[in-house]
Amino acid sequence: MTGLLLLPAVILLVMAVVVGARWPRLWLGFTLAGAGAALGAALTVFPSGGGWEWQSKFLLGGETVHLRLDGVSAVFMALAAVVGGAGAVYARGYWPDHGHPATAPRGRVWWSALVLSMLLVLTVSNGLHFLMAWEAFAISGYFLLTLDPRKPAVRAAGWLYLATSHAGTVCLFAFFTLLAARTGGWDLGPLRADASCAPLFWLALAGFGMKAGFFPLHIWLPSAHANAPSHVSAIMSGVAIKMGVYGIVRFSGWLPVPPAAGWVVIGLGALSALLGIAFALAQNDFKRLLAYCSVENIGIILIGLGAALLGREHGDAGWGRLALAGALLHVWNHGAFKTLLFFGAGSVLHATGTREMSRLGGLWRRMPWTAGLFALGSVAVAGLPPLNGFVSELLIYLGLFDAVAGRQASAWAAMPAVIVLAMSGALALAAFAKAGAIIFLGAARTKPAAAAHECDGWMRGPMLALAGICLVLGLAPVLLWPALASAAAAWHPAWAGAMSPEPLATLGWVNLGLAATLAAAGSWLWRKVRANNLRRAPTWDCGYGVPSAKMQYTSGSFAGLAAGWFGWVLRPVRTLRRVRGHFPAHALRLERVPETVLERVVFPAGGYVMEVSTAVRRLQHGRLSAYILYVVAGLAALGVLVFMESLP
Amino acid sequence: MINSNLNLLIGLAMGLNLLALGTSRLPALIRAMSAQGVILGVMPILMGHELDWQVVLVALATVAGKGLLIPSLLRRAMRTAQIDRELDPQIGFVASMLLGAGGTIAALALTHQLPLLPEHSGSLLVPGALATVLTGFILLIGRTKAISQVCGYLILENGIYLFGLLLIKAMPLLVEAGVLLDLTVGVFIIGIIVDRIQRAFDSLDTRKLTTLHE
Amino acid sequence: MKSLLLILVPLVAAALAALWPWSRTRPWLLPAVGLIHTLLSFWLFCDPPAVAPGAWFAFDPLARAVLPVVSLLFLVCAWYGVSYLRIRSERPNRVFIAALLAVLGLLSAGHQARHLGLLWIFTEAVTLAAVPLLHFNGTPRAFEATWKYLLVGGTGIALSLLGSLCLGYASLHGGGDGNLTFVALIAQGAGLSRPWVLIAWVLLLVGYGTKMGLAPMHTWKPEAYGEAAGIVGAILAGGVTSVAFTAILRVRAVVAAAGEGATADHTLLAIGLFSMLVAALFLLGTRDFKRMLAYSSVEHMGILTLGASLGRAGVAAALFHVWTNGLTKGTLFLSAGNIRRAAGSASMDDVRGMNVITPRSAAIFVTGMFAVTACPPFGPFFSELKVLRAALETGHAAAAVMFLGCLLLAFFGLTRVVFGIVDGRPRPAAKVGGRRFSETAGVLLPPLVLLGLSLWLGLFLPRVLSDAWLAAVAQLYPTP
Amino acid sequence: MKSLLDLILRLDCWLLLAPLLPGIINKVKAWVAGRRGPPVLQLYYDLARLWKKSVVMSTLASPAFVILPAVTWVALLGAAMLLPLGPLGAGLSFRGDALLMLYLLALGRFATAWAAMETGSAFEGMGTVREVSYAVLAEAAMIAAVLSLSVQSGSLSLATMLTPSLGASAVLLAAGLFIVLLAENCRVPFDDPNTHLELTMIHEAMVLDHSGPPLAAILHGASMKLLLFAVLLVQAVLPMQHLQPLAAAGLLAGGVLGVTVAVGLVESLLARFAFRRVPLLLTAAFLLCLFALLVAWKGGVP
Repeated sequence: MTGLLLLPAVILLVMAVVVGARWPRLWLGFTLAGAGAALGAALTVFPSGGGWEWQSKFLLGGETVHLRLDGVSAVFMALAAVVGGAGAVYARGYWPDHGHPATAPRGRVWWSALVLSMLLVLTVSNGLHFLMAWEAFAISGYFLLTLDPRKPAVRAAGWLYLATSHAGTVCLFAFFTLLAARTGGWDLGPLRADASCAPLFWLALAGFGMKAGFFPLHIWLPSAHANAPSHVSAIMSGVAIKMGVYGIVRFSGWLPVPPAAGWVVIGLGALSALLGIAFALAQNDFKRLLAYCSVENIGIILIGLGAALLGREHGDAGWGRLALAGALLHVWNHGAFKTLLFFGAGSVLHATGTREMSRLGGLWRRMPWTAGLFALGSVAVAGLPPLNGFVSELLIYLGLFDAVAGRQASAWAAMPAVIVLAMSGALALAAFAKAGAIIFLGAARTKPAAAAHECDGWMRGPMLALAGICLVLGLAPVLLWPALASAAAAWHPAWAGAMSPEPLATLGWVNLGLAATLAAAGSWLWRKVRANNLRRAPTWDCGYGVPSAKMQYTSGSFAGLAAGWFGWVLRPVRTLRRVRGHFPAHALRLERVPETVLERVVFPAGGYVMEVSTAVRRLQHGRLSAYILYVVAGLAALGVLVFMESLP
Repeated sequence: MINSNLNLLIGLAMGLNLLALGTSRLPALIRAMSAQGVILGVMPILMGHELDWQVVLVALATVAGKGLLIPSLLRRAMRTAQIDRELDPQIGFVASMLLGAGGTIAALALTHQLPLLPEHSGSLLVPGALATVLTGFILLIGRTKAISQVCGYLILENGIYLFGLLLIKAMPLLVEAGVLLDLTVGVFIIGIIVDRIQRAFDSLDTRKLTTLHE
Repeated sequence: MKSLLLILVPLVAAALAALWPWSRTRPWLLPAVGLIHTLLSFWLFCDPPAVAPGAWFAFDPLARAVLPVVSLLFLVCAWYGVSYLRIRSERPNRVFIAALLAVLGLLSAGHQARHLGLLWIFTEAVTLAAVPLLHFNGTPRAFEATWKYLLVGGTGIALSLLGSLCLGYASLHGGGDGNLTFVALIAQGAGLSRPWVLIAWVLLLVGYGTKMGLAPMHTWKPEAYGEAAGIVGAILAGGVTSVAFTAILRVRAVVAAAGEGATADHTLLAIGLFSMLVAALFLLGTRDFKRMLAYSSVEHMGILTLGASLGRAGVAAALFHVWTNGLTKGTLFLSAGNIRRAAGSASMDDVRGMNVITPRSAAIFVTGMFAVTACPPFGPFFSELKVLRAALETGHAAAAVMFLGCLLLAFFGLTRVVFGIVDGRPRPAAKVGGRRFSETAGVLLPPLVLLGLSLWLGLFLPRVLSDAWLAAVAQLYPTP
Repeated sequence: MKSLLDLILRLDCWLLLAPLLPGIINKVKAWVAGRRGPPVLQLYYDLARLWKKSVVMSTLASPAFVILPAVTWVALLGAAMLLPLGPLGAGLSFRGDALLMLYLLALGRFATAWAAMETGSAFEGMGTVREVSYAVLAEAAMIAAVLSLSVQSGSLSLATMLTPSLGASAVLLAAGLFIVLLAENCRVPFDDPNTHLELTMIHEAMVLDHSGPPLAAILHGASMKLLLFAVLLVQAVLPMQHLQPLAAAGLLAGGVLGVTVAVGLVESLLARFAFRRVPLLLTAAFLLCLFALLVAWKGGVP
């Protein structure tokens, strides 16, 4: 059954790649159908829990094709299918042919290629084929990202993405080759017994982590997600980085891991969660804010995964399973609400043409749908009940608290993680209160903001669908239980067997009740207010005569207080011109938050390498006699080497 | 007896090396080179063993090639370029001579470490070859005029030929085919190139040939 | 007999080309000869002739493992050459074509030579025959490139002759009868005099390494490839270097037979990694996309040498890489030639937005770039992964790390240059520069075909090929 | 039937008793200052009056401006309903309800903040910033408190969590939670609810533009929040599970009263801190809760 759905999915997506450049409608149809088929295939895996496997005699690159789809990969495939479909529809409104005659066709082709390659990454079960699919995925991501390569910023971001992604791929080269050298073949599969493979986990963590973009490997992420077209940012943030998570989950499940793995992963997760959201809070570019928020959420996922590893380390503790379920559920939730938020950001960008929050404001009047949906996404991403963000965070919390209650060594990892999780939650609330408020509320700060327009149906439809998903996942999370259970079983067979969905079930009812009460109370108050008549008046500014849009809090001033506490890592660059004289003519306060890791660590290191390169290149100065001298030098060097060798 | 004659000639060739290193005048350089060629040419005949046609062929070809043909080519190139001095070389003349002398001593020292066949034990063939090769390299590296570099290359070839004399009895093909092909074609083409460079850059100073670089 | 035809046909055709009076039809000799040569070599590939042990010339397993790709590459380049020479109709093509055909014939001879002296002679001959190809353009820059190629290459050749003489003396010292076929030398084995063998090894490695373009003897490469036409670069990088590589492999077998295999492998490993490192550092900074290809070629020569130092598996992987690298480099050189011709310059500083001016060539160039930087599913990915696996399985962890690091740096450099010239707004200068270059099928299909071949080698490597490589390995490692 | 009655009783406690606390605090302050002060039931009158008033709404604000106070109110009520009331026990108890309570408080904060930003007023922006920023530290302190409670009780639902053992950890916890209470409810020394220097205000600044029923909801919600923290604090440190129901109820009521009076005393004896010192105080609260956690950990399994 699974195979019967997977095959058409692949075929349809291939056809979408073929027709994409020419026939947009046909492409949309194929892509949606393919995504639907993939989603169906993923769903068929969950109830059985067994997973699906298919081995053929057909050789590709000297290896037999071996496909497999189990609980773990199905979770990610379902996400990829949903976002892939939604983004395809959204792109039709956001990046239309008449707007971008040159790049829209290319965008369609690469989009389908990206979705297809992600499906392949999730299904192939052979090292060589995995690398093929992985690289295809990375490169199609690059071409999607640089759809508009005439902008220097886009080119720079694209190159950074490509370079870091290849650095990760090189780690994966080493990982898979070592694996092949250890096991004698490229075929992948559970090898939980073979302890000699444990050290390989570090390579996998580095290689996949580069894609997952946890701190400090996130260097490529902000600029890439900010400069890409918004539907691309959405799938990159919602799904692509999850592929890195998939790699870590997959191979930490299949291979034994070193004892320190759980500690390192949970530590990296905590670091990414806290610093990611701190950076997000300090951003002025709302797409960068969303990008950094992705770093935070990857951190949350890693906290869950690390707890799961610790739980497996300490004799299959049940809390490990809870944490794993929470992590996987958060993969789903983050995919849903982050895609929604990037779509919202996209329609704002589409309507106003700027990514600077401080140039926006009061957009809710012109674009109420976007404002409402963005607000809903913000509630979800801040992890507030009754939406889905809270559900997964609660599962992770439960796992961590049980780890603490277990009073084993792992408690010392769990307790800081809990505190970090809570703090990052509060920071996320601040960050998204800021984003929503500065973009959509108050008065318009510039003309383009005042002249904004609501997005069209092609863009609104997917946003509504994703908002619906967020709502459903929040109100009835128990629907996902079979998926999580089968994934946990696929990750660690000892965790198969029935485990009560009790937390999710109760939480679902509570959320439902909460939502109902909220709706009731809200409408009641609204009616009450209408009853005793409602009057409009200018904002009361404590007696100040002429309140103007300039007096509103900007994104910088909003973040100032909390970001100040993280100045040690944010290192904001301020340019300040103070107010002078009795009738000050002009005052200025610019604040830019640099990419700390990139600008303080990576660029200097790269600078050293480039200096070496320049020094070496000076040797190729074109003077023939020196070239012959090099030949003689080579001769002498090899002679010395051989002489040393031949010494007894 | 024979070995001593041979060694005398080899010593002469080594002396010519130092002369080539020391002179700043191109005609002198070319003369030294061609003289060395002639000496090398007659060597196989003096090597004692009965004269079969191959050895004679090698000898004649060498004398003709290294002694007459190439020098005349180079003189022609020199005339067309109207240069007859090597000015400000990369490695000064005295320094080159010292280097060459040092190299010669080093070659002699090195030869004692190497296992030689009894019939070659006493001869200067190996050290002479090494010293000549070294001289060739010094000229190639140290001089800037294309013509002097060609001479350097040819002296390098002489060194290799000198070494080849060790094998001329056992494996003549290697020696003669190698040397002949190398010399004739190589120098012929280098001649052409020198000519063309002369026309393209109206100079034979290879320091002008640095438009291609990083 | 057929194996001699492989040599004679091109040489005769070269003479014919030199005499052929009509320069308009002369180019057609290239694909014709290329086709015959390819057919011959694949015929020989499919039923290899029995090799007489003492033969000086033979289509032996090593030749069988490498020669077909050379003739294949030549065929496609010849096909490209027809349209290229039509574009360059202002230049006389008599010498060019004759030299090209002579190079092919001498290459086939060099690949089949089983005699130390002959091998050297033909390598030398190829070097000389390639000279007219280099100054085809007749510009001062071309002359300078040729001069450097000739003098550096000549030095290398001289050193390899000295090395051959030393090896001969080693055999003589060991009581050899002056028979310099590799078989005889290997048979002499431990009888060879060790010091002379080692001296010979160093000299030959440096000499043939100069021909291959291993650092630090690579200096002629960027100059020559940067000034030569794309087709010449493709044949030099894909064909001529492979002769030098097989020569090193054959000599290494002798040295190993003399009991110095470990030393030889260490030197190969050292110089291979050094070449990769130097090439990677150059690639990081170079601003000229044809010189970039030269450095990339240096890097891949390093990979070949590294593979050759890693025992049987490594040598098999290296032979695989000879194929994949040759074909992929061909793609790059030909498409780069198109771009160069359309843009009127090869420097990043004045070439931009080529995906607007020559969209198809740019697409092929980018794809080829990904292919050559070991991105799956193209051939180089598989061959380099095999090299890596050989390194890891023989316990050269540090070498593997350095290998991957150099690949990464090279990727940085290549992507920087390639996307620098492909993306962005096209410079108006490029448009007005000379008469507009039109992307005809004649200049697009050949690189595309080579790319397809590289892809095919990656995805559907036929069993018979890998067997051929294993047979060559068996020839190079006679004692199991 | 029983549960329904229980529910009604619980609702009455929260809804009706909450507005008493601000009155008591004001009374205490007046008493310390030697004034008569407003009647204890003042807030009830205000609420009733506000409920009947018409609403003035900023021209910049969206309809959400009047709906969000209801959201806040519901969130706070929900959080309150999760909290066990001495003998009554918890209304709805499940693993992790403590976290739900924290996140419901956060939801209320988000709604208030959003509503405040609706008006585009600089003052309300300022209040919002301070609220959401200080919440980060308060949240850390709260979670540390919850952690220590769960460590010493080995459970994660409020009903069984709030079984404190008298001792060092209880004292530390009490101090920490009291500071958090002051911060979260915007009392002196963090904030001064009844000054009219807007620059000194957090919560008051956020609700400047509200009027009529929404303002009523906000004020009532605020009083509920105060009561909630008081109840949590009392139950977190006073062991009452093995008392008679009536005694427990009395103890609880007394405790809450004590906390309220303490707040009043603090307000009348302390001056408001400079804002830059607020984070220090909150960090101190966090550290207190953290020490409580470590003490509880040392305490071993109960």
